[in-house]
Amino acid sequence: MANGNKTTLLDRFSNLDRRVIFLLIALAVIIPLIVNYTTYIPPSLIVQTLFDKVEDMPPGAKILISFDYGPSTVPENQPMANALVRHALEKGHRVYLMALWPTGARQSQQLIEEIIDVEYPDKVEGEDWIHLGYKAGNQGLINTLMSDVKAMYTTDIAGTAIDEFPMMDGINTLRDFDLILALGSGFPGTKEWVQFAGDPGNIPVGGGTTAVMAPLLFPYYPKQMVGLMGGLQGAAEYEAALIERYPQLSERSRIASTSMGPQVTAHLVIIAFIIVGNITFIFERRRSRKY
Amino acid sequence: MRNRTVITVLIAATFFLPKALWCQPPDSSVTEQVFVSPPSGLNAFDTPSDHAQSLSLEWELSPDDGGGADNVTWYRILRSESAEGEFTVIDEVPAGETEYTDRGITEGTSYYYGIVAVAPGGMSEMVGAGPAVAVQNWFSRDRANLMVIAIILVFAITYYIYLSTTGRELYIRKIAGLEAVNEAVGRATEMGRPILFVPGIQDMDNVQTVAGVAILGHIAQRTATYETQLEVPVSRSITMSVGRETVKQAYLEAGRPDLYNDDMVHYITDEQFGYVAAVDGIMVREKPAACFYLGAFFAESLILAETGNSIGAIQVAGTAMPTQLPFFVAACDYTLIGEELFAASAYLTEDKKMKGSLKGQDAGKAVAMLFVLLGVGLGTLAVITGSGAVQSAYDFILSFFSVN
Amino acid sequence: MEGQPFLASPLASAIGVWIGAFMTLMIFSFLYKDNPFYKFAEHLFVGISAAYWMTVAFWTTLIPNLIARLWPSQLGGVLPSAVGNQVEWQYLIPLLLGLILLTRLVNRIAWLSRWAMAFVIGFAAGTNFTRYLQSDFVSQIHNTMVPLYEPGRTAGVTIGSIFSNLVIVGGVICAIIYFYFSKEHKGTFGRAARVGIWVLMTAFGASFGYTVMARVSLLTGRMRYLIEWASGQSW
Amino acid sequence: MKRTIPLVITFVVGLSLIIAMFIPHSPFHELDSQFSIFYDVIAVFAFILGGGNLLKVHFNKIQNKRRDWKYSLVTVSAFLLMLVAGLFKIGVPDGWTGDYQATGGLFKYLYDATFQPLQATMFSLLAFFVASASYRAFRAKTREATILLVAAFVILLRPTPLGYYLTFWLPEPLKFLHIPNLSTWILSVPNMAGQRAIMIGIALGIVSTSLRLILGIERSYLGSEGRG
Repeated sequence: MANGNKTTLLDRFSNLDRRVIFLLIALAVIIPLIVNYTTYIPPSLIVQTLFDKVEDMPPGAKILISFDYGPSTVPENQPMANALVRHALEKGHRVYLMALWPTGARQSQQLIEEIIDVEYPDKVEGEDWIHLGYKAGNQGLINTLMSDVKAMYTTDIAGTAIDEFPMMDGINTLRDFDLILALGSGFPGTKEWVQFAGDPGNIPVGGGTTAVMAPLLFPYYPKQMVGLMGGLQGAAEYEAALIERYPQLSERSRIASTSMGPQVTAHLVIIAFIIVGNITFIFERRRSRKY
Repeated sequence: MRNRTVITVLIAATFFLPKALWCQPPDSSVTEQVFVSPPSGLNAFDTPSDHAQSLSLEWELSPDDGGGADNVTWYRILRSESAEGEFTVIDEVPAGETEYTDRGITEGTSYYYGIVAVAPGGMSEMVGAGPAVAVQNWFSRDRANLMVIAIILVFAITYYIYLSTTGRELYIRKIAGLEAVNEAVGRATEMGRPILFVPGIQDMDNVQTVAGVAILGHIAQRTATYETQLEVPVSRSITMSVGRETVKQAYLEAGRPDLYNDDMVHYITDEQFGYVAAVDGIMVREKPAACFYLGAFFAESLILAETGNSIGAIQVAGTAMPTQLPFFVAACDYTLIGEELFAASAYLTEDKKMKGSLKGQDAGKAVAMLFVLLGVGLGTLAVITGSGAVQSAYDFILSFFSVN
Repeated sequence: MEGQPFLASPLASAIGVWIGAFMTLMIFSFLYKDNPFYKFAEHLFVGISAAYWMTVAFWTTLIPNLIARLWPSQLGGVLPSAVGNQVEWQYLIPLLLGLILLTRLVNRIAWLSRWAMAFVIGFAAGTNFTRYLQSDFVSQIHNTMVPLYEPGRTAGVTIGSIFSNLVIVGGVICAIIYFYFSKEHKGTFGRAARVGIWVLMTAFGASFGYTVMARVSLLTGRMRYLIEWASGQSW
Repeated sequence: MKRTIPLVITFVVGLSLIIAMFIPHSPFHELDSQFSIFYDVIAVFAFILGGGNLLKVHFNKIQNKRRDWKYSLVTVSAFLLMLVAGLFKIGVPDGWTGDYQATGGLFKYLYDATFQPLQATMFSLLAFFVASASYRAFRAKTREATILLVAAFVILLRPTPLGYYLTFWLPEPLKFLHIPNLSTWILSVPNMAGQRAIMIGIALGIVSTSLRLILGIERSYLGSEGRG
């Protein structure tokens, strides 16, 4: 009797109607979207060390953030930039925004308008943050900045002479920055910052790249990079670390986390099905051996 | 095949141009004298191996770049169409560079160039060169290595094709997916259900489609012999034309031209997902006993294979799209992986020359493995021993396989 | 020309959202089973998309790349920028080949269409030969020729990086051996080929798993569209 | 005659494209791009063939009242509507000289309302199919299947909290087995090796097939000599 019941259950699983799978996948995506579920993704070591690096520097540290990407990778790169800038400003660091890509300057401008102006109106341009803008030259630009920042950036993006900004005092070469954060999606990007600034100048370099690029950069960690966010997931992990330390940000800083919600549930459903499939398979094999 | 040499004239004379021409940094005081030595030995010449698209510049670093006063920040490059004419700034390159390629030129025009070293607060005198003229070259020297590799491969393949015609029997291993082709046709015949063949969603300008259609010819011979229904929906009309020729020929060779009709191979739409929507519809309504997916596939691969699976068809897939192979391997009964797709028509036709070309491909693989091992060995040895000779051997072999 | 055209008005766009939402639901209904709604959407999609690509080809290829090169002066009403162009007579060749392709419609001379096909096949062979030789054969060999041991360049545990390099080189060699056709896979050679299959299977499993994220993103996008429609946000 | 001329055309076109790669001088330099345009033009004529075939198949269905013939009416009318909207630039604000895809035109409207959602939805079906394929295919039936399963499983765990909590407790010397680290390693080492070998093999297959086509050894696409 008991045996009979077990067999029917096994049969049900080995001939599982795939529409059951479809239904569960649909629910796994729809429900998180409707309830606006954000998941807590524990930061991986490589993201946590990046967070710790920003967190452990004394307030007032000079952080250069380079925007080396364009519109097509905004869904991945922009959440990283948002999280990093929020973190730096919360902590009281000074933020210098620049770009190796012409399209990158537009993204940093967007960040200023959407994040800094709205959430940190008391932060002063020129004292707490500055937008240096884009300059041509790719890795050659990095090279030049290694010897003279003000030779290349004679003004900020709006054309104001660079010496009028108090936060530029004492910035002569890239070595004067405490940390370089490079957000990239290709060439030139994070890798060039490691090769042309981090390695020769012994300057801490961290940042984030798209998921596609990330595997190429992992080998640089931990010797040549202080940490790295890979793709949307990396951004979500950084947001998680950020919210844990600064709970007041939990309402605002969760772009990456909300996009990750359906991802996590859908992945878990698929994983569950793989496990069920294998258990079914093991029982099936046992049964076929019996007879 | 020698390059037409370009007359390159070095002008030793230095041009003294008004400083205003070089847009002074706004706040630097003009009175302050900064001494920077100019770079030397500027050479302007036609870029070799190109289609008159650019001119090249070379120079030696200013003594103050990396030495001396060490105050050079960048070099400013200027150009003019006459020796005395007005030089305009075309670009700036960071200190330490000794080369520049000017792509903003017109074929046949003579250009004169100048270069100055720039330091904070001042700049050097200008050094000039020219005239240089861009011409079309007859041989791409930077692709000479590719040519050698191409010749090796072409030679290997044609050599084995030749060898196969001399009567030597060549061994070809079994390819699991291909053994299944005949089995699948047989099963469809038994069940009295049709066979579906999808030659990918690309046009005949993709060699994968050509390979897929060649296999279609073989399958069509079988369906003609067994009188099994064959359905070939396509998403490109040239593929449709070629597919029809191929299937018609197969039915003719099988002695059943009466069974052939043009509508076996029919066009649906060029749109990837529109095509998939329609093929999915065909699958669930006509329930083919066997589905073949042989050609170039993109994201639609898994949609097709999962629908085919749901109707219980035997599925044989083959593609050289590395991104889609995982899905076919997971969802189909047999998958021809990459190169196996191209081997298939040789294998199926039992044609000696075709088999010879497979043997030639294997020779190519041997070359690939040999050079990988050689490169890795030399590279490792160079690091361990630190020997200059080994290092240069390693560099040579690397440059032989570089494609820039 | 007074006001904006109807098809650009908010009402038209709201209607568009509703049509789009119904289309989305009709396609999703296929997951349950084949049904008249799916059949309708499928047949509509085929008709619309075939005409779409035909129109795109007409306006982006036929007019600018053929007519504008052979009879530029005739195009004043459609493509004024082409009017002054030089006539490029070599474009009679594709015109001829294109017309030849249409001989398929006439049974008696249908064989002529093979000339056009032969051109296409020759084009395929020539371009594919060089492209694959360059970017797949030569550069992949180049990328694999790395020293097993690189002090200073690779980070982390050195033994780990040597091991990884060995796996890459060994994996590439074994997987190439798997593709060997003219030698029986037995003995040492066969064992290497077997390792080669394992490497390929690892690659397939990993790519499969890695792609899931992108596919779920697509579904998330569709579901967002439906939720915004159902809640009235998008119209 | 019926096969010789095509074989000669294929030979000449294929060979000259290969040679052109090494000659940056005119006329070889432009050969690749010129032939590409030639090919595109031929493909436009092919559309006439394709569209004609589509109409023929569906008209046949309608005429003979075959199964689902009513749906063929949908295809035919959608096809004609879209074609007329596009070729005659119906509703395009700037008339004949305007962009055929301009906002306000019927073509663009139909694209946005039908084509775009249909396409995106078909594409998104993949999310369901990756799930059903995983359930069926990732079973430890053979050694090969087990490897496939394990690699996919590790990578699938990566973006979930599960991937972290399963292995975060591992001691330092075993940290490389931590799921985020292990998945990165699988992607960048064995995965890369496999992909490279596949690419090298494919390249050889294509080089060899191209050569067979150019030399006329592979000629099934040409159909018959027709003996008359």
